[in-house]
Amino acid sequence: MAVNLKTALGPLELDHPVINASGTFDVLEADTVLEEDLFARFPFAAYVPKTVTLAPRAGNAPPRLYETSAGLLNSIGLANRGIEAFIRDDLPRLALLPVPVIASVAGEATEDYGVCAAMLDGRDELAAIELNVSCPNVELHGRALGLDPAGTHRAVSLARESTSKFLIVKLTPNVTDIVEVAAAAVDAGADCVSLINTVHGMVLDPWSLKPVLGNVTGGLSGPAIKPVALRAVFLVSQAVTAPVIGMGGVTTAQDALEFLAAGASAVAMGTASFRDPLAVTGVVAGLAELMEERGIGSVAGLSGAAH
Amino acid sequence: MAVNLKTALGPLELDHPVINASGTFDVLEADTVLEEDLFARFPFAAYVPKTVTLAPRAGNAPPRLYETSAGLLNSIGLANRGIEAFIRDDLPRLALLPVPVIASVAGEATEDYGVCAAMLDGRDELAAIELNVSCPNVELHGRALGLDPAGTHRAVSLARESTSKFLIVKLTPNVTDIVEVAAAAVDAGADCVSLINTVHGMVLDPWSLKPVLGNVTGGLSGPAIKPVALRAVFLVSQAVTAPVIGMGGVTTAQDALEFLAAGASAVAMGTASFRDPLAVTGVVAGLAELMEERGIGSVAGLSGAAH
Amino acid sequence: MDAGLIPAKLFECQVAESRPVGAYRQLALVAPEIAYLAHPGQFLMARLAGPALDPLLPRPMCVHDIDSDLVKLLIDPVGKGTAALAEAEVGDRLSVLGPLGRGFDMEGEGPAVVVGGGIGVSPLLLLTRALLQRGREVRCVLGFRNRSQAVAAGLFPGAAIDLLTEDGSAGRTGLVSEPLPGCLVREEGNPAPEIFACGPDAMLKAVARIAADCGVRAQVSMDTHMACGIGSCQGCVIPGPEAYRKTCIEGPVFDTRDLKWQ
Amino acid sequence: MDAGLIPAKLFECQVAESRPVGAYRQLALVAPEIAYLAHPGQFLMARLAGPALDPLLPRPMCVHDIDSDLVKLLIDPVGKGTAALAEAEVGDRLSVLGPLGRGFDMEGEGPAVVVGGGIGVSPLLLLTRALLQRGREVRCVLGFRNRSQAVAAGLFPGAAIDLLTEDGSAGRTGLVSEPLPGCLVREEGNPAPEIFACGPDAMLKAVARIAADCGVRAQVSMDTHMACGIGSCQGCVIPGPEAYRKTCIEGPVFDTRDLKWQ
Ligand SMILES: Cc1cc2nc3c(=O)[nH]c(=O)nc-3n(C[C@H](O)[C@H](O)[C@H](O)COP(=O)(O)OP(=O)(O)OC[C@H]3O[C@@H](n4cnc5c(N)ncnc54)[C@H](O)[C@@H]3O)c2cc1C
Ligand SMILES: Cc1cc2nc3c(=O)[nH]c(=O)nc-3n(C[C@H](O)[C@H](O)[C@H](O)COP(=O)(O)OP(=O)(O)OC[C@H]3O[C@@H](n4cnc5c(N)ncnc54)[C@H](O)[C@@H]3O)c2cc1C
Ligand SMILES: Cc1cc2nc3c(=O)[nH]c(=O)nc-3n(C[C@H](O)[C@H](O)[C@H](O)COP(=O)(O)O)c2cc1C
Ligand SMILES: Cc1cc2nc3c(=O)[nH]c(=O)nc-3n(C[C@H](O)[C@H](O)[C@H](O)COP(=O)(O)O)c2cc1C
Ligand code: FES
Ligand code: FES
Repeated sequence: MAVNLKTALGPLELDHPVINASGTFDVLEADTVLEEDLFARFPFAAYVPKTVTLAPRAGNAPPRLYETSAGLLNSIGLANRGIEAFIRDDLPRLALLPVPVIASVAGEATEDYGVCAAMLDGRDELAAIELNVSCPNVELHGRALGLDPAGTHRAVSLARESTSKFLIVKLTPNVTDIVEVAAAAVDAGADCVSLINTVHGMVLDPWSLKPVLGNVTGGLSGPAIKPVALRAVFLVSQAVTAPVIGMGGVTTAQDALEFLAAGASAVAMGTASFRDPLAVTGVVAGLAELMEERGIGSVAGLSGAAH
Repeated sequence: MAVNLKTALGPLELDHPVINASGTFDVLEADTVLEEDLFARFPFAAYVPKTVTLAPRAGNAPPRLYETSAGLLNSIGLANRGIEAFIRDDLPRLALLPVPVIASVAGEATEDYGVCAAMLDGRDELAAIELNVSCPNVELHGRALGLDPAGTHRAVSLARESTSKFLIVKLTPNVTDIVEVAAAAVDAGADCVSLINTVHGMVLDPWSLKPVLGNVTGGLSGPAIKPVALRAVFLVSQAVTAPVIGMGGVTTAQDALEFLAAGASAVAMGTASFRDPLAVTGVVAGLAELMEERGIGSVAGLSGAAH
Repeated sequence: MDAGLIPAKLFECQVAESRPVGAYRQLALVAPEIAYLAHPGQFLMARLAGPALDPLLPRPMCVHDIDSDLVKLLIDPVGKGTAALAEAEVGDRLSVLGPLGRGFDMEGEGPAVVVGGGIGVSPLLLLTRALLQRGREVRCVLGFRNRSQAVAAGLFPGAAIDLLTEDGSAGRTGLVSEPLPGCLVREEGNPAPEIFACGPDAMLKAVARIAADCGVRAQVSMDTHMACGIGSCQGCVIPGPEAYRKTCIEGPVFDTRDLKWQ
Repeated sequence: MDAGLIPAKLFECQVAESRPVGAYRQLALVAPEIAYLAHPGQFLMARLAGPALDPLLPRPMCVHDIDSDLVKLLIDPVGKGTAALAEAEVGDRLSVLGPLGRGFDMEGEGPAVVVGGGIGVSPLLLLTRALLQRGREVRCVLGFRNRSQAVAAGLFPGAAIDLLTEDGSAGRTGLVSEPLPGCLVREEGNPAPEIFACGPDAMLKAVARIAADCGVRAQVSMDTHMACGIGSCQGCVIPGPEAYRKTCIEGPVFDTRDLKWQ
């Protein structure tokens, strides 16, 4: 049986269902450092750069990383050079990638979502815009908009009014009811939801017993959170009509298979790329094998099989 | 330096800071199965039986367990023989334990918290009552009361009116703001908060790709959730004046040390007892060594060291 | 049943031998106390000793065989826990809690029909030896997916063996449920035959039905996911006629009449 | 600096040797490409090959030494990642990404003062060899906590060595910052001495201050937690005079003037 790995997120056609998670693969750096010619053969089916904000952000004070049991805690703090530098310096280079590019934006103020979306709307280099609603919001004293349905609705509405691009909203799992937030995003005009962002956590230095991270708390990712992510994808994909991008701990082909079965139309790999920057290649090949073994001919035939 | 492991939760004096987490150690069964004489030498500093409800509950359909990366997903569903059988059959035997006994109760209806607390109030065998507010609530169509501050406040108020026993409220992490829920519990009269209960999650069968658990979703425990628990303990212990019992992934003496440093006055071990039913013994001994190495003479001197 | 009254203990024991048995792996552990105490059908909770947290929990493993001080396990590496155990090397240490659970009741008199499916043959080897030692007539009906699993049938000594595989690559083609009724014919004046079975759920369900149809007693060893093995977690339950039953302390061996079969 | 322009690759390589060096462990990996390409001060991201998820991520490890096809690591087992690497046995396979980062600039002319603290001596062995090969005068000032760590000083060949321990159990008692200023006196008509250092943060801070005070150049190799090693995660940053700098691709070796020292 020939397995067809092609999948679609609305108008975005992807050669296979595995993309990268924002903030975990910097193609411009990786192409310099790694031997592979990533612009000739890009292993992910779409490219999502690190989240950008209106103004540049230095990010949180180091240390920013700590490994936990089967997980990684980080507090990068959305370090980025700002949307103007992104448009000016990065976009022209990213346009050379052989896959769709999905910009990720976040707002420190609610209206930033509208402003950023407007700035990206005319850019042909971009196939879609992902809204990261987990940015500390200044009006909310650092609380993220994405932590409640109303805040999410506001941010998404502003972006929706400012762009006709395919609009993805990336959900945080740190809420009582992620389905409610997903519904608000779709209600406000999101074309697609991606989930999950990292789970709130903290680590102490084993010796000094003080918080390790400069920012005290951080976000947990990796295999440790896979069950949390899988549940969220399973519930959200049944509750909203928009396609879902599933992520959170995807490390093996079996993981990708399960996220698709849980209801995702595509999956993203984050932390696993730190284990091996080209792990995606093995995941895509392995996914085809697992689908073949199970007699599943297409991603559409797999997506939601667990429901 | 002699290390003093004694700690107190209000009027409850504990020989050391490690107790068991509800639902993870059944002393009546374990005493029959294991060679150890648990009634002569009980390794935990207090004993918390499995949560009981007003009416008996059969619990969820099997399968009820699945191991994840450094975690365990369960959906036992508060299987128990009901509070009457607990009072009649179990309490007289538990009274023979050489440590304080803390009953754990949950309500399927809000008023059950008051009714159960009243039933236990006069029982001298009990040193304290723990309210598990993560029980599926019938009035809320299966949603747990503990998922919002108001529901928690109602349940705790009813229990508080019905008992003068030391009242512990066990918090769920599946909320947007656990500090807010903790504050509501204390405001309603809780003497102590314990946290965290399990984190919502799901697993699929690797082959059939259907949910493994009979109940579809379940609760994640073990080392995977330790960073989530540590953050919650760190934040809650700084926000409320009531003492905190910390739990979630405590497996080693180092873990216990960290939860105490994060602000707990005692810690509970759950999943780790499944790895080894007497792991607690090593944790207590190891904790004394780690405190000695760091020149920390008492639990009071350690508690909150991370703040 | 006469097993399950022996107190369980936590041991660290060393792997003395490791050898492939077709698709399975047989480990021999130096564990004199368990070798001395364990009853056929009882199990251990076993994991690699040490602080590694993935796999996190021990896995239930039947006592497969006993050879003086050695306790043998037979392992089918189906997932990460069993794979980790199967990869243990000679000299490695296992953390083992046991013996646990209620084993097979061997007090009956009739001819024993021992039915195994796949890795379910694991506890049946020790059982068969014990039944033969008691002078009981034993007939084994052993089914496997394929030839590579069926190698395990070669472990069974001195008993009459019906070997079946699903793909026909060894023995007869088919499932154990097919020849089973034919083995249950009661001979005039003799006590009724009795079934002892372990294998996949679907097989045990068929065994329960056949036993009921033929009016013979059947004891089956049930496989469920377990966290604690000692009655603490309530994770291992299976439906009984009235209430759920804990496989770890009320089983793993049950009389089929004490369970509910949909 | 002349390093960091060589493309990095992912390799699986076998452990050819493992031996204790006092408190540390030295592993030799069969990795011809890295042996051929790596520059002193560059590093690898290394973990045990295979699917185990705890430890989850590779750990940054300096190229400690090169011996024809063998690349050597020197490991201080301070946590679970380094412990897992230190326990690798001959024949085990490591997954290794490298060579990574910018190494030491060895183009200077003056006498080299090589300053190491604890496991920070790891990259300094290859560096010392390379400096000697270039005909530069090398003096090593190596500090350790105790005698057992100080065994690593014995690895350094052919250079003058000042050995110090904090507890006085080997060499002189004290910290490397004490003798350092005395090594920086510029001889008439000769180029100024230059510092090459690797060690704990507090030591590097002292080195930066002393270098500034004495007006000599110092290159330091910085230790931060890393997730990716290739510039993707932004997790490894340290403060520069204006902005954060990524240790993995802008370092790990920095000129002390390019960093901010509080
Ligand atoms: C009392 C008792 C005694 C036991 N004795 C033995 C014994 O002696 N020997 C032995 O090997 N096992 C024995 N088992 C079973 C063994 O404990 C389980 O196989 C083990 O717990 C599974 O853990 P794991 O981590 O390997 O698999 P997990 O990773 O937990 O799960 C793997 C799961 O995936 C599914 N699966 C995996 N591969 C396949 C496949 N190819 N096709 C379909 N589904 C698949 C199965 O549902 C399996 O449970 C016993 C169980 C019990 C309860
Ligand atoms: C470029 C670079 C090159 C490196 N080269 C080497 C090398 O060649 N050899 C080498 O051994 N290491 C090297 N390191 C350091 C090594 O990568 C870290 O030690 C390692 O990542 C820690 O991971 P872990 O899992 O062992 O410890 P973790 O479990 O992640 O953390 C342990 C942490 O606990 C603290 N800690 C542990 N033990 C103690 C203690 N006794 N006292 C005080 N604090 C303690 C430390 O903060 C340590 O980071 C290098 C680092 C970098 C950035
Ligand atoms: C180091 C790091 C940086 C991240 N940066 C971003 C980011 O800039 N924007 C974003 O939307 N998500 C960011 N994430 C979250 C990931 O995109 C992803 O949602 C999360 O890590 C879960 O997936 P994983 O378990 O595969 O890593 C980051 C995660 C990590 C670990
Ligand atoms: C199998 C199982 C059963 C549990 N049953 C209960 C229960 O009855 N009542 C309760 O309050 N918590 C229950 N819990 C939650 C634990 O008490 C504890 O809060 C949680 O498991 C986190 O701790 P751990 O990571 O140490 O296991 C249960 C957890 C497990 C794994
Ligand atoms: S395995 Fe825990 S009760 Fe049976
Ligand atoms: S380690 Fe990831 S950017 Fe440096």
